[in-house]
Amino acid sequence: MLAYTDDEVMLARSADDFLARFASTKHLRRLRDGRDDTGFDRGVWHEMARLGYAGVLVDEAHGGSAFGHVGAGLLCASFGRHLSTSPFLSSAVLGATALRSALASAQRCWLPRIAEGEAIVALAVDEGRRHAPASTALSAERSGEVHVLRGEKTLVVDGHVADAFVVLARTSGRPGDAAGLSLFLVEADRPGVSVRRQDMIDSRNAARVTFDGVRVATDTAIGPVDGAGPIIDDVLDAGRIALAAELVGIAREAFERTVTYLKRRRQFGHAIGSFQALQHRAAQLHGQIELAQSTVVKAARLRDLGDPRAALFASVAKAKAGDAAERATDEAVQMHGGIGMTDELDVGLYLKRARVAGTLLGDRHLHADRVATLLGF
Amino acid sequence: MLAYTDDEVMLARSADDFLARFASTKHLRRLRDGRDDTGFDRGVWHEMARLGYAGVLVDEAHGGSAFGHVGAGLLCASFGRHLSTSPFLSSAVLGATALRSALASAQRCWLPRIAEGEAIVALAVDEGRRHAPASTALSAERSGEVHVLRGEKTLVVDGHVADAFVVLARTSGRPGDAAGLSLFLVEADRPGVSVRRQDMIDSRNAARVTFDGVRVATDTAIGPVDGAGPIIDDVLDAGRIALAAELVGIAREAFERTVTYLKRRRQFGHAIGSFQALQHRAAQLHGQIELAQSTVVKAARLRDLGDPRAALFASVAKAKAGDAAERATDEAVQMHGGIGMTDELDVGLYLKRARVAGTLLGDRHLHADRVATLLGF
Amino acid sequence: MTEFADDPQTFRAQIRAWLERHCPPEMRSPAHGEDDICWGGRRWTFRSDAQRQWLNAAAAEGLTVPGWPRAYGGAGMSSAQVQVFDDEMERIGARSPLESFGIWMLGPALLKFGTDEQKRRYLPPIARGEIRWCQGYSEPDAGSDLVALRTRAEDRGDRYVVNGQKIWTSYADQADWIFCLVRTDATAPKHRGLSFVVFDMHTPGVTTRPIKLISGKSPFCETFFENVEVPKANLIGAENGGWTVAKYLLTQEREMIAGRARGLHDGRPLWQVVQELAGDAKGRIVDPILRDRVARAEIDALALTATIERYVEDAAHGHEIGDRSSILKYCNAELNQRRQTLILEASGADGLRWDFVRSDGGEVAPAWLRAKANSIEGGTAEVMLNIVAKRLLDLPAE
Amino acid sequence: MTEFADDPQTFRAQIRAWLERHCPPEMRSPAHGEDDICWGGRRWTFRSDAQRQWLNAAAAEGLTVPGWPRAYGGAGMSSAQVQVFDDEMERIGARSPLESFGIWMLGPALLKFGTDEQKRRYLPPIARGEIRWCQGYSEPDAGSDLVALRTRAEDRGDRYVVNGQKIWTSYADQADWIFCLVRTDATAPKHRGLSFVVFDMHTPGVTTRPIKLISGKSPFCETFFENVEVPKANLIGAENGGWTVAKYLLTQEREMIAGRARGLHDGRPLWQVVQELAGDAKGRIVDPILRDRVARAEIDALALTATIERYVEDAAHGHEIGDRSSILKYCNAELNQRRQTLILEASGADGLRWDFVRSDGGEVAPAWLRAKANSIEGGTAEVMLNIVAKRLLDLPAE
Repeated sequence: MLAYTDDEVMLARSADDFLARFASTKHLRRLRDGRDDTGFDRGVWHEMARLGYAGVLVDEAHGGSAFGHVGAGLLCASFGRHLSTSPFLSSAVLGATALRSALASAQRCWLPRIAEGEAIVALAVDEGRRHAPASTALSAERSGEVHVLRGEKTLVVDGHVADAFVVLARTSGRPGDAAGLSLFLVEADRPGVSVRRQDMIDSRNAARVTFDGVRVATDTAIGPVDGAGPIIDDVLDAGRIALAAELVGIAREAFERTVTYLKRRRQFGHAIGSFQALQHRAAQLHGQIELAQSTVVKAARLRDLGDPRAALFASVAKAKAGDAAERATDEAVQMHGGIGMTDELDVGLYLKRARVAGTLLGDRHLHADRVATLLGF
Repeated sequence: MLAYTDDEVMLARSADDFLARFASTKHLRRLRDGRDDTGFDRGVWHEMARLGYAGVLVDEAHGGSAFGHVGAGLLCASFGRHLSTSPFLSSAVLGATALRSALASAQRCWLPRIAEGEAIVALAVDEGRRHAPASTALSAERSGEVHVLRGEKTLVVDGHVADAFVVLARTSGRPGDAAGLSLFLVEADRPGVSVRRQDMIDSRNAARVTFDGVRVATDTAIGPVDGAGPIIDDVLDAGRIALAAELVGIAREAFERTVTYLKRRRQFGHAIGSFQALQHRAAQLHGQIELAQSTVVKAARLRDLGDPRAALFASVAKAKAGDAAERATDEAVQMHGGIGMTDELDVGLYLKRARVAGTLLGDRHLHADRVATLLGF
Repeated sequence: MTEFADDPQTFRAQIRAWLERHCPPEMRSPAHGEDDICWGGRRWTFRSDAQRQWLNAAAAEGLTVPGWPRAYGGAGMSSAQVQVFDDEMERIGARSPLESFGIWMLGPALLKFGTDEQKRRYLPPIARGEIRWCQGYSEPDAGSDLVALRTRAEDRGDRYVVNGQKIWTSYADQADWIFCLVRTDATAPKHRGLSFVVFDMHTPGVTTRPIKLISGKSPFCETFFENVEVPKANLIGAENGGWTVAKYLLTQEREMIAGRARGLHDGRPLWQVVQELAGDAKGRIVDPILRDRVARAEIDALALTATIERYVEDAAHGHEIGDRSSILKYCNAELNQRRQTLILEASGADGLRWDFVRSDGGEVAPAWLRAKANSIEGGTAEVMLNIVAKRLLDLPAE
Repeated sequence: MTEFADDPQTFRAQIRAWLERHCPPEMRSPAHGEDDICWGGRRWTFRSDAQRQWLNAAAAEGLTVPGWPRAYGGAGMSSAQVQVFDDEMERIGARSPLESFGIWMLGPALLKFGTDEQKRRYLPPIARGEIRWCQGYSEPDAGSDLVALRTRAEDRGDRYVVNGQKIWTSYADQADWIFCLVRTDATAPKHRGLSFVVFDMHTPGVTTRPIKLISGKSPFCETFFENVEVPKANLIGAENGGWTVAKYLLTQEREMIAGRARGLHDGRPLWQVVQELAGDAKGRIVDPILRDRVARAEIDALALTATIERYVEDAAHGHEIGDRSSILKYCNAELNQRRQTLILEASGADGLRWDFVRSDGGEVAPAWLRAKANSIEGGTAEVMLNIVAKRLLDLPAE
């Protein structure tokens, strides 16, 4: 169940080739240093859509490629290795997963456009410093046939280029209550929506989005109003598995570059990779990355199979992959020595992205807590 | 302030010589394998008393040597190195410190006998699995001129050979309240006191002591009835510093034996101490032991000077020394390899004592929590 | 013997039905201590009727060694079928009917390196639990470094005469036969002069002495050989080719220790054990720091289990586990040490008493102490890391 | 200049009074960033009048370098007196009036190895903040391994001609003079052909290029020498004896980095910073896991501080810190990295933005990234551990 099918292996290979050519660290640097407004290359994203990436979680009836979560995970691992930027996480994973619970008309309207890379639908969930969906304060008050949204979201990935937002809102109860939450689909050009891009250390897209009395029709609700809890968990877990897969890709690439450096760099008359203390640290790290990778495949497979343990493994994978990526990138800097501290080398780019991806949708501490809760202790 | 005086250095040296001859691991094994009822050698303890060890915290007016906490710490470090057994912790540290807050008549009665090694006064504080003085449930109800004690204490060090107990009892409030606690001095032969020795992994003395309606005169209270909190903290901190000092002694001895072994043992054609991975682990451990030692000296000095930061440093020292001893003894087993797992080698004795001393009067987790509380966060 | 179906679903149903009928109810709970394990052998005394019935029923079907060929006492199952069998055993919590070094180690080595005669002679008695084996590898000055072995076997025509000492021979005092590495060419460099031989522990000149560990009594012994005569027919593989057999066997051992984690712990999830010791009425572990550490250990346990699953699947697809077993061995040892330490800490002062046992009968202090050896026995943690660094990562020697 | 009393209590009172009068109120708060530090030098622009007054007042009394002899611009204090001075500075939260590589590193080396003329020429301008120095040690292929240095100085009679490249020369683009290690004998083995020279950065042939770090702009530069002419009078110590000077200086640097922790962080206790970011109304850090990790970091910080105190006292009693500075350097780097990571985590998503600053003005993400270098610069963590293993524990080389 954890081994890859031939189709999956092919998908991963072709993604690796494509990203190496069109969405590598070189391209990330170009976007960063040019202070690019979009934050990714739209042409490349369209090409990725043509290859089926954007529709990976969209069923074929809506024009998707339906590669599933294992496929999405393989793509994310490649994104991690190349530090590719695209609206994959926001739109192809989070947006698409959320929309699958929307009204049929909304699905017909948005899913094909997501799959074609024509529309970007971003998830607006966090409000404070910590990922804590139950703490949602952004309110959606019913007023006749509409709901009125008031509040602010932060760290909305691709928020400043989104065509629409899936917004987590409170329709009853108080911040802190797990119940009383709803999801609404809000087009970015609705009056009252304002967006400000945030300057993140990973040079990726994120935005602060303010909803100042935004009126949306009640039928834009995704799932039951006041009872969107299970859908929210499901959407977030899809994103967590994708991020975990990306983190393993980051960890593996940072680690492999480090091992290569250890073999090449000489000091005190020897390749530094021959020093046993470094060898043991590298060996431990290798083991941790292997373990992390297994959790990601397992989580994705369970989810594709509709197995209820998928939620547990989403947290296991997010925690373990976050940990592995943090250690791998920290060690990459340390083992590269002074040169690893320079912006000229890519190591720092991996370090920064690992930290952001590790924090998004809950860091390893939050997910350790969730694992305890889900297991029941 | 942290350097030792000449007197202190001399005390440490003479203790080392004495203990190597009369209270070493060899003697511990003899007591253990012979299932000795007393658990230490009374003759040796009298000799230690003659050398001034038993009266280390007893003022000269009561026949003590008044070496203070730095002196006590030096002795404890030696006890740790040699794994010497004696009622030092229970009687000379905990019992004596508690009695210094008793009525003058009680001090006159007990302190000289403690200092001479004639009487053993043990502290009865814990009731459950965790060290948690505030959870005390053992009750002392007032009835005219007496208090009636009902309840059970566990892990009473030297409980089965004690002539008297300093018992932590609840005189008001409920288990969990920090207030409402009192200390009573209870002679071991009072009706209703029963003692059962516990079989500890460190082969040292500990007992379960039951108080079944034990009547004690109200003037046996140490410190104010219902308000003994500050005295309790003070007594416990004296014990914590002593244990921390012992733990550093354990860590250092286990570490030095390991380093010696690393230099001697050959594998794959080299002394294993030449393998860099082991060198780095040894170097890190050495640093941690150095750090732990500094906290112990600092805590003892501050206490001798009456500095209010002594409480903070008692917890810092207990946490840090417990951690260092745990790591040092774990590594001692691992680095000795298979032979380190055999009972024949002393390494296992250090491992076990480190765990017990690390747990007594609060483990490193409890003391990390206390550090946070004392610093105010 | 039952004819098992090729079709996976029918096969699973067959196994399920067979287990339902033959596995005694008493054998459907995890083994807690030595007394619950059936090791077999000439001198074996069954702990219960159920234990005897269970062994006999399993042996009759070849299910003590389901993957071995039927000709040698096995059930001839494919690795996928063995997986199903293991799953079904686990589902009903069945104990293994027979544990033995013969099954884990000598068997695979014989299947690979033995002559047909050797296989026919040694394998079926292993499968039936009739002969109990021990292994003689380590020596006092050759632990991780087997190249330093000094036990020598002198050539006397049709037999060898063996002199020397082994250490860490588990259950040597209860075993019937031993397989061991001896030096047959004292002049050959390093591992080139080693041979792999087997012989009866009753042979004159063999003596054993149990080793006491820091955790108490142990199955380990020192084993002494004084002019022990061993027929040359008892040589497995080529003379002076013992290193090849031994290396293969060490990998088997690591896979066994790492992969199936047999014997390392009692199989209950850590969190349940800690919950009983330190949980509140609702089952929440009260101390948040302890709860967090248990959660992290569970994450790593789930990650390790998934990794084993992945590697085993890989192997079924033709990509052998090989040196990757060192990762599993290393992580498994570390994880069980964390497990036992957390259980010890959750037990607080109680855990520091020799006589304290958990509500489910599990020992605390002895298990914690015993676990310290996990990162030493069967290849130290350091050796595992060396293997990963050198063979998997291809890092250079100095 | 003030005549300081020998009697400790009078001395402390004098210092206290002097500080009260001369340390401007604006200089009595910790430095938060580069802009708050006074480095001095020909091209220095004071950030404020207070900064200028404070430097001038201190320099006039020799208090920028209180332990140096008065003849060379210091105050001639004993180490016990310097300790009192430091304590009193800390008590009022006073910033150092002048930071410089001249004070920390070149000065001690000159005091030990310089001729009297060299001391008179170079030390007073350092003490007065008139000449700013940088150091040229590392080269692209010689980081931890200084023996591999390749910058060469050819003998041309009364002068050397220097060619080569240095890296990690802090503030090379703003410094007036450089002290550096060059190879004066290309045929001598390893470190035997190295010499320690000083020269003006305005000498023709010297160019610098700033290095951008993962944390953003940095004080580090690459420095290139092309036929740079250096008079032989600028040689410190013996020709080909540079290694002795450099080794002494490296120890100084480690003690400085480790012992006084200057510049590593802003001096506020970690717990206060985290409390502001993640504490409730009563000041309790809400997340118990974060609170526990902060507590452990504080324990280690207190332990390290106590160890520095102990070693410094030892040194006052004649037992030099020596190689023990490697322990301090190692632990200090590790501790600051933990500190910055905990602050980053306490900042949550905010900490991942370049533009987020703490309420006290401290940076979060850049400080976290910058701290990654703590275990590399001034001797890597690995080199520190090697020193401890080999020199303090006397473990054998392979």
